Amino acid sequence: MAAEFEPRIVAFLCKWCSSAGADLAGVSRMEYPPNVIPIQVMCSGSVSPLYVFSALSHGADGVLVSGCHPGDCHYIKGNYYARRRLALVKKLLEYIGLEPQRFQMSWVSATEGVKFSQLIYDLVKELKPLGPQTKFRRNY
Amino acid sequence: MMEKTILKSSFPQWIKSLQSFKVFIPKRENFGWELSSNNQILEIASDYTYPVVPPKKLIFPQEEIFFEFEQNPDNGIELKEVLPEESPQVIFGVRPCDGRAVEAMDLVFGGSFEDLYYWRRRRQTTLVGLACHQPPSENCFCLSVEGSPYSEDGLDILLTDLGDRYFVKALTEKGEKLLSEAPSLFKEITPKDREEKERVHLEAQGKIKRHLNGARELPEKIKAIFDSNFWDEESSNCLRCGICTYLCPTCHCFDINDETKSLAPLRGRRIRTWDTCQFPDFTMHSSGHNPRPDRASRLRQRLAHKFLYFILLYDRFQCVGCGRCISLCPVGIDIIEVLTRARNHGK
Amino acid sequence: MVSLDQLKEEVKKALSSGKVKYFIGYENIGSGWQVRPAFIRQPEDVDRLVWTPACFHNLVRFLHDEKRRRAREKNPDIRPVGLVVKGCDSRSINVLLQEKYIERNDVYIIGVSCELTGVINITKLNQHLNGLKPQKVLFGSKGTFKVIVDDREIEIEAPDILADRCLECPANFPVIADVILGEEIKRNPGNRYQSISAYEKMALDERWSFWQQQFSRCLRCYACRSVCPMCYCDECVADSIAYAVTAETTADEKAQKTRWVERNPELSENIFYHLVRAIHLAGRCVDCGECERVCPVEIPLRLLNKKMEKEAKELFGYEVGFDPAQPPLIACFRDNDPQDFIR
Amino acid sequence: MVNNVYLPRIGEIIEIKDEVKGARPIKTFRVRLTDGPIFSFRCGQCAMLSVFGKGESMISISSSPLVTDYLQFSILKMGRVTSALHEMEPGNLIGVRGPYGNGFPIESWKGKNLIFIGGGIGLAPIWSVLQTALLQKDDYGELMLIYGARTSQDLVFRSELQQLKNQIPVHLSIDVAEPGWSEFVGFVPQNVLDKKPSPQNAIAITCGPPIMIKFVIKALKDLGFEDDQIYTTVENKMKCGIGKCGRCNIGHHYVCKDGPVYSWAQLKELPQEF
Repeated sequence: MAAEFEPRIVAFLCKWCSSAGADLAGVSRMEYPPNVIPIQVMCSGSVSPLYVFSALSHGADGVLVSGCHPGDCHYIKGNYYARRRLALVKKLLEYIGLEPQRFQMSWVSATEGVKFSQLIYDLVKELKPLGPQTKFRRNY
Repeated sequence: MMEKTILKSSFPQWIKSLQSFKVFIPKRENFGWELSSNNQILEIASDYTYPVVPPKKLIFPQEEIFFEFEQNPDNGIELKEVLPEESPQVIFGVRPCDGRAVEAMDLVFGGSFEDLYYWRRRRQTTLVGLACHQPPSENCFCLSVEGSPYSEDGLDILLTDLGDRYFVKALTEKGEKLLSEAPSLFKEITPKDREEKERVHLEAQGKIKRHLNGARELPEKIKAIFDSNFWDEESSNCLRCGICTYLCPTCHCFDINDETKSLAPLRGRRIRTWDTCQFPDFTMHSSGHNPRPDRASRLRQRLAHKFLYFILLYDRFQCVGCGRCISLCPVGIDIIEVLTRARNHGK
Repeated sequence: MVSLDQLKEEVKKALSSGKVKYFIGYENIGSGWQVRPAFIRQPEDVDRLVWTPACFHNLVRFLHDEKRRRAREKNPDIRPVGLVVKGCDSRSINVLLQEKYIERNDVYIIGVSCELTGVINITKLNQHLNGLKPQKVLFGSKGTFKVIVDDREIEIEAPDILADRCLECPANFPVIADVILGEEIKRNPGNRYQSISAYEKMALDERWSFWQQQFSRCLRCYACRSVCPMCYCDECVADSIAYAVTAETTADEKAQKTRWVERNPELSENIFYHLVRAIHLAGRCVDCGECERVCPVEIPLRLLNKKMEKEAKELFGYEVGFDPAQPPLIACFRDNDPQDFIR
Repeated sequence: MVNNVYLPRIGEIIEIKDEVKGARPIKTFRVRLTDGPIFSFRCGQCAMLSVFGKGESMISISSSPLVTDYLQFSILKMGRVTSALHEMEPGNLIGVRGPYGNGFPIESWKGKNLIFIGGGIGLAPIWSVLQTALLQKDDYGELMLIYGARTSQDLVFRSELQQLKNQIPVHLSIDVAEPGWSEFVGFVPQNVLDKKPSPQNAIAITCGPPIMIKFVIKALKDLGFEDDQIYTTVENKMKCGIGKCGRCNIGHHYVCKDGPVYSWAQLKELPQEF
């Protein structure tokens, strides 16, 4: 029997909140699936749509962008810009025919280790039935 | 050389007999005609004009993988040559201009450095031409560049539509081989067939509306006005897009790039893709210096390549008069008009 | 009705007074009815100008060339460039002003009202004429087009052959101009997002298969980018070397430049290019429809841009190109921007 | 079996020497081919070097064809490929295809005086001719080198130049005065006018930045050199190296195949697109 499909999720995590939240999940020994490839960014507002498209084109099965809750951004407004810009990216990707589950955004604070680990559980659970993402992936 | 006729009603059988070939036949798409190998189409539609993307793409594809490279465990580099598959193909509905274009391209990819990739495909390709009974486009001007609606240059077979049948002229061994796949379908020609064919050819010639007069004088003229501001004025509305060159049946310029699949261990491939003299980065040196820095010099390059340099190199035009660059230019740059004005410039 | 004589007069005035450096309008191609952008440099050349329903080109795009020329020249002539603009085109001037790409006095604008019509779609015209070849295509009276065929005049109701974008146009009258020709006639644009509604309703996989087919045709001739009044970046993800390379650019900077899109025209790279373009035009595209018109393999690019336009409006209440003072769409936010998609 | 012209041979870098450091570094590479002896070539010909994953770059061969153990390339770090080459170490593998281009017609220069005039990295292509002429000294008349760079630290082949001074007249220059510099200060064309090489039975070979070449040619003409006594090399962006990809042309000449070496008599007849 073939091994069960394990989705690979590229997660862009802001340094100040979500990355710290993921660390907290780690140091608190909370278990969550090892499907995430975390990439620390300074702010969710610094995540260019190019990053998202590039992750998908390099074969990510899902992409997550996670930042501080509104009002908590280390740079005051970065996550508000991210929210607006990535809302458009999400609409565009779905319009082209990408499954909505494949691009996600979340707010995870530095104290929300539990939320982070639960989020990853949920994402993996939602992505598994979809199988590998081949639509945007490079053939080569 | 072999001359036959085939009834249009027998045509599908001929296509079906070509089991050992990949067969391309014009298919109508929303954007125009395309050479398609979907095996559903068994005849050439009566209102077929010409394909938007010329047949060059089947011999000189927009993407060609040269080789793959891979770092092996002892840090050596393995190169794996990727050659086009050995699969014979037949292209139906090649207009005489596009056939002449393939012939012009042969000159470029031959010579002292033979291009293996091009010739692999070329040798496996049989070009079945279809004489134009009327110009496929209102901008056709093949007569002005030493072509004609029934030119045989570069083709393996030339078909002429005689209403209920085609006059079939096999021009090469490859062409004759194609007839031999279904010999029973082809009939001996009668004097009437020949007469009718001649009539169709002559009539077609008379229907061509556009002409570029004195094309052979252009090389000298282009040389004479090379440094004049003529080109600035002519290129003022050029958008620097790639339409005129990508869709030109003779334009052959390309780029070579490496694509990496993995950095450690290194794995990737080297590919060739179409490129165009109309893009600013085409000639830009790594230093940022650009010998053709503006639209004027790029328009001049395109026309000088076709009407000066190619003549110096091969004594023929690198333009076959298909008119695609005119019909498709988003801002109406018209090679006939520009060259006509060039000819009269300073007079 | 827009008076061509008046247009010529205005252009002549602007040129002879030396107010503008040169003027860009429309002229006929050869002796036919189709038109192309015309660069008018001398007052006596104004007779080349035409104004017809085939004037679909958005001339604002040529301001990029002018800006680059100025950057190149040592002592550039900085007088404004004159342009003929339609309602949609005028909105793209507003976007360039909003982004401070140009200043208001870089351009002298003669606006023309589309009144009850707009520009035609050539495919629709040809279908309508069913094989007949037009000799002239003109504006008729009150929302019709007049087509001369075989020396005979045919009156066609505008909606029958109007370009799709004109059917969904929210600005048939210039929103910024120095001189305006023609009347301001209110017109109900109907459903502004009509063209995309069918695609929005499709099932996900149906949509994918549609777009897959469209994008796999792309030849990457970049005509869509080249013709776009908003595609003025000196550096584009799609280029091998950016124009931005100068003698001062270091080797390391060049070597480290990320190559986001490979040059091969495979589906993945074509999608990447078009997605980047669509997202970069979100909140900037004025739906002049030029990208779709010039595409040699007819990829329906408007459908992408229109979708972004609709989302900008519905999610953020954002309208493009009506106010040169408003901040760009993604350079601003509201506290209550929707976030129900965020977990 | 037709040779696949696009498939490079694998070369191993056997030696790397820092010529110039700083913001515009130059390194000299010696390369052997892993699958056999190096190809034979003519002075002034080029080779297409690959860094796999980065791409290819056309580089002139600076060693003499009489040296058959290795190919030598002196490379200015300029873009993607040359930057990658500068990162390499001895033992690393690169791709090599060639030789390409026409080369200098040195057979027809036998018995003549050769004046070499170089600027910056432009010494590399003429170094091959110079080395060959030195090895076959009896075949040629007087040799002379006039060479300059922005600063003393930008001169390439510095230790070789010192040795060369024992064999032939070497006139160095730098653009701006520096403490301890005892030779000419000024641009290369000025140095040419200063040293006044005689056009009598002479060939001048010049290579360097386009602006330098332009003024060197003017200086040589002032000194009485005829157009066909002046040789130079041209460079343009190249991809295929074999006259097909269409970008390096000046007029109907493809620099990669029909160049890079031109006499001024030939070059002045071509469009000045380089």
